Amino acid sequence: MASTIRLQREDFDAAAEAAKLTRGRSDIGAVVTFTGICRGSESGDPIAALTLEHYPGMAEAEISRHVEDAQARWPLLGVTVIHRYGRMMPGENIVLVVTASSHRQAAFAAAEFLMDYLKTRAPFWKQVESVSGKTWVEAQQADDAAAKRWNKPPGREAAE
Amino acid sequence: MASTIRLQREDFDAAAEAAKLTRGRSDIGAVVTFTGICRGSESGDPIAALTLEHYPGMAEAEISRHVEDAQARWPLLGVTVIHRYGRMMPGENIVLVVTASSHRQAAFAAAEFLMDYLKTRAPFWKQVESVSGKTWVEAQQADDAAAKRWNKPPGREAAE
Amino acid sequence: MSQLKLIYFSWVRERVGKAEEEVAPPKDVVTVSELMSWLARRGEEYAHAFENPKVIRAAIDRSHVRPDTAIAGAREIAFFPPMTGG
Amino acid sequence: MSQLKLIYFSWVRERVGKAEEEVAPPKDVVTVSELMSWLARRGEEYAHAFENPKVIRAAIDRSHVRPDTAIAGAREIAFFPPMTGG
Repeated sequence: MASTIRLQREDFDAAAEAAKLTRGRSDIGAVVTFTGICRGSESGDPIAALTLEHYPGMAEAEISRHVEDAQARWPLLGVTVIHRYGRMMPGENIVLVVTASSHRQAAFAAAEFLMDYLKTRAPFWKQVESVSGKTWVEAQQADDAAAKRWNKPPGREAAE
Repeated sequence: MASTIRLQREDFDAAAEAAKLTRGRSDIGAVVTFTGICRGSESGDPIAALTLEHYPGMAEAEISRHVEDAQARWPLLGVTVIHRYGRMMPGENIVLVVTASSHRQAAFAAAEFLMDYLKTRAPFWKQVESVSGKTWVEAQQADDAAAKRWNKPPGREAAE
Repeated sequence: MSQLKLIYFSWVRERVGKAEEEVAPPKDVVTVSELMSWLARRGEEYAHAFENPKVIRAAIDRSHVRPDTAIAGAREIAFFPPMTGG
Repeated sequence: MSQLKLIYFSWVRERVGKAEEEVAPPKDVVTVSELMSWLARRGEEYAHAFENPKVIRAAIDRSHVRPDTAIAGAREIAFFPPMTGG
């Protein structure tokens, strides 16, 4: 399976990445892209910028493990994960997940699975800058709950 | 909420449609795009082309109703649905759903909901051309099952 | 009953042999289901199209309806197989 | 025990005041949890960083580990708050 994992400071081109996965093949019937974008406010307070710190080496390894896990769970034909680090402004892209499969359920499920894990297991930390200074974003219980649903015996795959 | 529904013969540009939803705003944190593509085989048999017939007037109305339903269920900031009709070749785009929200769960759930309904309720019919002639694609029980899960009381929204 | 526009799609259209037509069913044809039975008696092509009415879906004035829905007041009724879009 | 590389991220790094360092904990420091207790006794900045060890996550050689994991054989141990990527 074609898989691409990149950590980078620069912005990415979601469309170009999705096109790379499908170019020249006719077995792919479904492509899901998720783009995470820096919002202009966090918990209601306006923010000026976001800085993403990461653990080089571990971040790539952790994402690779989850991409392999996704491949084992669903019949995927391609996966791309790009996560930016460094400082970014509201409206800028943060993260991209692209999944390709013959059928839509696998593509949707794998993209959600990868995002839930990126939120809770990939070694990245967000710091927001606002008028009141710099603050580390706290982990959300809702994200942990979202990630935990993948530990349960498969249920949604039954519809495939 | 910004919503766009289009039925057209021509191909679409998924990236341009996603960009239209997010341009100039900083409240969107998550964009999900689903692209359905014409595969080169159907149930294992190679196909030469796919023709999509639709019910003009009803197709737009039916998709609009489901977009409104999605808006009522999830806090969406933008939705685009484009469905092609006519004859298309393997590798060509068939359908696009783009959903934008502050948070990823709403964007993912709404995109899946809309695709499940497009598969089972929107008045489109696929005919495949292969060496053995033209055949109408039969509806899949799995698609009905996927659509039915949205009739149940909300469960996945709990994680938001 | 007044004139009613019928529209057919996919293999229902192919079997009936036309995409649409105007009909004037008798008054005792009250529901969608009864309309299908009445149509099936109009000739071989209709009998073939409506031979298994359970698999045929219907829409009245561009909204999905169930077979027991009354057709009174309808301007346009469409018949088609289960949808396969997306 | 031989030299061990420690790496800190996010507010753990800010509180400790450095991104990484080499340490040589005594032999009776067996688990990740014991290593945190030992570090907390190294000074005010460490005490502050590790004041609530339950919220601190650890990785040994770039894999997540639980607090009761043995540190024997580790080359690199990282400490950080719950992750907030994606």
